[in-house]
Amino acid sequence: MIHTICRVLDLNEVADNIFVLTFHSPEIAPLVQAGQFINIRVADGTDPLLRRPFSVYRIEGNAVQIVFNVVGKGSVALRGKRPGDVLDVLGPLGVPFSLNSPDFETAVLVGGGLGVAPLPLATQTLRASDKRIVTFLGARTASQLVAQHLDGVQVATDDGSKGFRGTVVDLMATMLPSLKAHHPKIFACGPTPMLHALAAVALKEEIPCEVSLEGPMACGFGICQGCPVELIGGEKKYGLMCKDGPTFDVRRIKI
Amino acid sequence: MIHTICRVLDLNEVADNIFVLTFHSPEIAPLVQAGQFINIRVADGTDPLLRRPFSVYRIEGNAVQIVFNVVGKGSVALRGKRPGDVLDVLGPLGVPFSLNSPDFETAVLVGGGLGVAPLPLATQTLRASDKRIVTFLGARTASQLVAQHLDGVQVATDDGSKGFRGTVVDLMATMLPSLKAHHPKIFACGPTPMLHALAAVALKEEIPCEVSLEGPMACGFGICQGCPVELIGGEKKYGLMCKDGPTFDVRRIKI
Amino acid sequence: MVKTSVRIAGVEFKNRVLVASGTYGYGDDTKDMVDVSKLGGIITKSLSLKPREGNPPPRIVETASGMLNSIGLANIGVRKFVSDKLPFLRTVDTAVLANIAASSIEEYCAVLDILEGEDGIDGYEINVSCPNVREGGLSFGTSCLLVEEITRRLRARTKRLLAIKLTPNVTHISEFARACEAAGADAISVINTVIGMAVNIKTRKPMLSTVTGGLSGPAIKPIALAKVFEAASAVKIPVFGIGGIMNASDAIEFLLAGATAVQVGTANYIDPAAGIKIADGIRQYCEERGIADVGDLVGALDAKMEYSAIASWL
Amino acid sequence: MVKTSVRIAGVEFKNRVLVASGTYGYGDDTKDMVDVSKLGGIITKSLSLKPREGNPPPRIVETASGMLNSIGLANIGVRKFVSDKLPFLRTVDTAVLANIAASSIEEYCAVLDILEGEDGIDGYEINVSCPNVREGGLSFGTSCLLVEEITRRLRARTKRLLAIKLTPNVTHISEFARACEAAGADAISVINTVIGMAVNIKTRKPMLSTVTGGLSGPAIKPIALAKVFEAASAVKIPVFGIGGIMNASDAIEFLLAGATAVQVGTANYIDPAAGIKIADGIRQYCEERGIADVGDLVGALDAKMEYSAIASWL
Ligand SMILES: Cc1cc2nc3c(=O)[nH]c(=O)nc-3n(C[C@H](O)[C@H](O)[C@H](O)COP(=O)(O)OP(=O)(O)OC[C@H]3O[C@@H](n4cnc5c(N)ncnc54)[C@H](O)[C@@H]3O)c2cc1C
Ligand SMILES: Cc1cc2nc3c(=O)[nH]c(=O)nc-3n(C[C@H](O)[C@H](O)[C@H](O)COP(=O)(O)OP(=O)(O)OC[C@H]3O[C@@H](n4cnc5c(N)ncnc54)[C@H](O)[C@@H]3O)c2cc1C
Ligand SMILES: Cc1cc2nc3c(=O)[nH]c(=O)nc-3n(C[C@H](O)[C@H](O)[C@H](O)COP(=O)(O)O)c2cc1C
Ligand SMILES: Cc1cc2nc3c(=O)[nH]c(=O)nc-3n(C[C@H](O)[C@H](O)[C@H](O)COP(=O)(O)O)c2cc1C
Ligand code: FES
Ligand code: FES
Repeated sequence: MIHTICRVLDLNEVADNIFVLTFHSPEIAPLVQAGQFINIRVADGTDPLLRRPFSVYRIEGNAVQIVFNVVGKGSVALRGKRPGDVLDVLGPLGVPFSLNSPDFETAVLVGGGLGVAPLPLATQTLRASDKRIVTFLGARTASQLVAQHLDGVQVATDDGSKGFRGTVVDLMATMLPSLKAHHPKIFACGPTPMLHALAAVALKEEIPCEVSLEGPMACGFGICQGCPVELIGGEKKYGLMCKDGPTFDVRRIKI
Repeated sequence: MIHTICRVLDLNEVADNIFVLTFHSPEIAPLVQAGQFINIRVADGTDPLLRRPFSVYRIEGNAVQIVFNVVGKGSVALRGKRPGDVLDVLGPLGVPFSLNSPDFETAVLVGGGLGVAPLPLATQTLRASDKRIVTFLGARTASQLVAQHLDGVQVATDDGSKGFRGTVVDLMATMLPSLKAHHPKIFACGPTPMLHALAAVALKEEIPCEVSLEGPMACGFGICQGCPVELIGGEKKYGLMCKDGPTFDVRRIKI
Repeated sequence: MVKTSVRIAGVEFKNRVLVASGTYGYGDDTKDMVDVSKLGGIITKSLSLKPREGNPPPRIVETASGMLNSIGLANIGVRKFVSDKLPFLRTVDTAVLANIAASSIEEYCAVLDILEGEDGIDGYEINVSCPNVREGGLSFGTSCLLVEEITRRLRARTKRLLAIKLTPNVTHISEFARACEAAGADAISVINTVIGMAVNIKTRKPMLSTVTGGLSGPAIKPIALAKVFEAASAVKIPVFGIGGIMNASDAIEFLLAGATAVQVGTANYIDPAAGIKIADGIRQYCEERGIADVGDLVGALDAKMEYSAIASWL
Repeated sequence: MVKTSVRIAGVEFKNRVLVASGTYGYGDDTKDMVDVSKLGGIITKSLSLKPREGNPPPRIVETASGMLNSIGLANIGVRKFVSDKLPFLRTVDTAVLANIAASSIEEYCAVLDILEGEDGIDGYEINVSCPNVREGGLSFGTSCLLVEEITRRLRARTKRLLAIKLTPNVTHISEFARACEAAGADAISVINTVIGMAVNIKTRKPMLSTVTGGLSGPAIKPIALAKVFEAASAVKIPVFGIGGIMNASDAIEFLLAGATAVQVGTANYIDPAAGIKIADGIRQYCEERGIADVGDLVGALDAKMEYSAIASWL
């Protein structure tokens, strides 16, 4: 974990109300692994008070990128950043996806809404390996899709404005039979209800699956105990989303 | 009093850490009289929470100007405004200088530091009358002087970097004898210690004198009782800076 | 069409958003700018028997998402209120509650008696956060017995709506709520300001002339919500929820926590029309969700547990 | 050279800024990033006799300039602390206070006894904001008698620094301060979190699984300052000032109000080095003003009046 003051390089809208922020950090860039996050102090002053965690979207040299949509005061403040502004960043934080574990040959990347955030970096990593990649993206509607920097993308939209009409989990389920032959492992991120449904499928089909969770955090590095995740089995009842996660094997947690 | 959402037209640094903000308000511009102030919501969100009062610096058509220096969170937020940004403004507020009262022929305008703020608008008004104007400005140092849009300016700086070395009150005092012949009345604004010294001189020399006060305000329009000014004589002990002032005849108040 | 009005002790409030005492003067300062008749009700600045000059400056200071005040209940006195302010309030088509402050039980009674003789007043809100001269200046509001006594004495003198405004600066506000209910109060107002302080590190002086003052604004909203939840769980009489309400979302939190209506204070300084906008926002929220009556939100918190004095491990 | 150190009950603190309990874990989470030996002291997360899993999610929510928490004192238990965490703390060259939480007086004693057997601990801070099983879960911290009893019982068992951490959720914190002093406490810590609540208006559910929780951060700074001023005016023993301290200016306000030292809590979440920066900022403030000893600031408030329980007209 490193605490640095970085410079904003760029901010642009990549989809409807969805922005990619790029900042320069030679300290953090080389350390980040797919699935990890950074904790940003979005504004000076005391409101918003706490940092906001964001998955790392992409790394290019010393440039780090996040993708976010504007929902509340923190993201509103981020949207106001301009090239040259300073950015107070803590990171990288959390446990990455186990992308180079030997237990799979085909990485099945699944992103619901902005759950796509960690997938491009995962793709960057996987490309350097001999694993195959298939990607399933879900969004409410076509205008909210962020589908760049991914491989083998198939799309589902709730309103059917693009690709499969329905949830990304339903879409993936239809393809599973054809995937099962190639030792798949699912790496997913998205809203809790989606991850819940996804986990059910993965467990039933006995496909290894890691999900990246989201929830309230105060510190992001393990000192406040504010981010419990209920564990299954083991003697501890709760793990910490920020320290033991945000990525978890679905067999280990209650979603 | 009008509550309007205006557009910022311009912001520029006119002296060291001192900025002039211009916004468009056809509602407020025609109503403002010299010595009145406006109450600006400098930022959304809850911190800073209260509006910040600012004397009106100048009016040009529908453009209203204030001048401010950056000291704390409110002025920091104001400095961040850009042309086109919206500005939430309440005003005009308070009692103006009595510039067209018959009790004087020569207006002696005295500004200490940013106390210069209301003087250019006062000058605009006085020019339209047959009154004479002399102006005394004080500043810590030359780089903090804001001397535009004024008539007959004489300068005092604490460090002597420009004009008279010393306080603006001392400077004015040296000129009083020559002024007394021309039925002077003093209109002053500045830090409380300066106004205190100035009032002493005015009372001793029996020259009519109005000062514009500064102090904490919550509402700015008389409903919180948060801005008492101790009155001399009369049955009421306190007046309200925002409603009975900010301009007061020095004979009526304890500074 | 969403039903926004509510009756409390026979008084009809056209909506559930009032302006809080001391944050809207006597209702007349903004008349050329705001249509105050659109408010659910107006609560006057606290009225004492004699006019009060109030505390010396500085009386206010901003804090993080809040403000401290030490006005000292500067007010024109009940008689001047009746002669100079009440005539205007009578012309305003909304509920008017006169807030009363005093330094003895007799003074509370005397002020109320004067107002009882006047029409145009729908009821009273009693500010018990006042020093009791007899007890060496200890606040009435921190003594359950005194609050109950004040309530009983005033109840006996009026049939109008009688609300007691409680201070949050006590260990268990529910005890005070029950005392008010037992003594016949029609409602309680929760909360008054929280005791706080700020220091100027350059001058080493307190930021307020009285050293400590009352904290208000968004900073105290979580505290006020907890107090409203505690009080509303303890009594059947309506609770006016107060504390840091800046927008409709804040107000709805109070309704869900058990407030029958809300009062807007500090927000008025930032926007004199805040109360009207908040009332409108609540109506919209209900419209969007097909809620027929704003009252359906009151106490509709979806929580597994009732409020309990059991302080969980903090 | 400004003197920054201070001795309290025989314990040398190299500066007057400690990290508050529950906001710095057991001191080891940030060791690869922050030189914790630069802190005036480290106070551990509250330790109970048995490990505690803590409350279900959600445990935290942000509020205006503050945050609510309901961690439920999740901690590894005193024995695991001794075996897994204390060895590291022994290697850190700064004062270490073990914070103790319990649900019975016996448990407080048992935890302390276990720690008494270990070196590397300079003293104890007792968290009395815990439910007392015997009293049906009512917080120890709201009963003056119980706080005095806990203090006396623990005082008899240790010669190490004994500080009692008081809750602000009481009417007169000065009474509790005096009770601690009378029972032999070496210091008091003021304040723990303020009870608060927040509601999600979309789901109608409380933002915390326990409905209410503890408010911390800049929002409570004015409240904490008033409580510190009240407590410090009532006793001679040192007061640790706590509540919303984000920078050196905030910390200096607490020293001027009467705190002998301060504790930094929520600020650590935003900047794990906050405490060190604040200690440095205090030193600079003194340097610029030619103040030889940071201690010269303690209680140096330039106020006409002492703290009085007399609530001025609010
Ligand atoms: C590990 C991790 C990774 C993350 N990665 C990303 C990412 O890559 N991209 C991304 O965009 N976000 C990400 N997030 C979420 C992000 O941290 C912020 O939570 C998000 O940006 C919203 O913050 P905000 O301040 O804008 O909104 P907030 O002001 O914090 O509000 C959050 C939401 O709650 C709502 N809300 C607030 N108060 C209330 C109330 N009283 N009642 C009802 N609703 C309320 C707001 O309207 C808003 O929709 C991640 C979170 C975690 C934990
Ligand atoms: C009628 C009237 C007219 C005015 N006209 C003008 C004008 O024309 N131009 C102008 O620039 N200003 C004017 N002001 C002042 C202006 O309203 C603001 O007060 C000023 O801009 C500072 O606000 P701020 O938010 O930037 O600083 P704040 O954050 O409010 O702080 C104000 C000052 O107090 C200091 N401070 C804050 N907290 C503490 C503490 N705990 N200890 C020690 N010091 C502290 C800050 O560092 C800062 O120097 C006027 C005020 C009034 C009442
Ligand atoms: C400047 C000021 C003056 C106040 N005066 C009174 C008063 O005279 N009587 C009273 O009962 N409450 C008074 N209050 C308390 C408010 O009515 C309200 O209870 C408190 O401010 C909390 O609400 P808020 O956070 O919305 O402001 C005052 C509050 C402020 C800020
Ligand atoms: C998430 C969190 C956990 C806390 N845990 C404890 C604890 O275990 N024991 C304790 O005595 N205080 C605990 N506290 C209270 C703090 O030590 C401190 O008293 C309080 O947060 C006020 O200070 P602050 O505003 O600087 O955070 C906790 C506070 C927070 C925010
Ligand atoms: S967010 Fe603090 S422990 Fe996880
Ligand atoms: S600032 Fe509110 S009355 Fe003057």
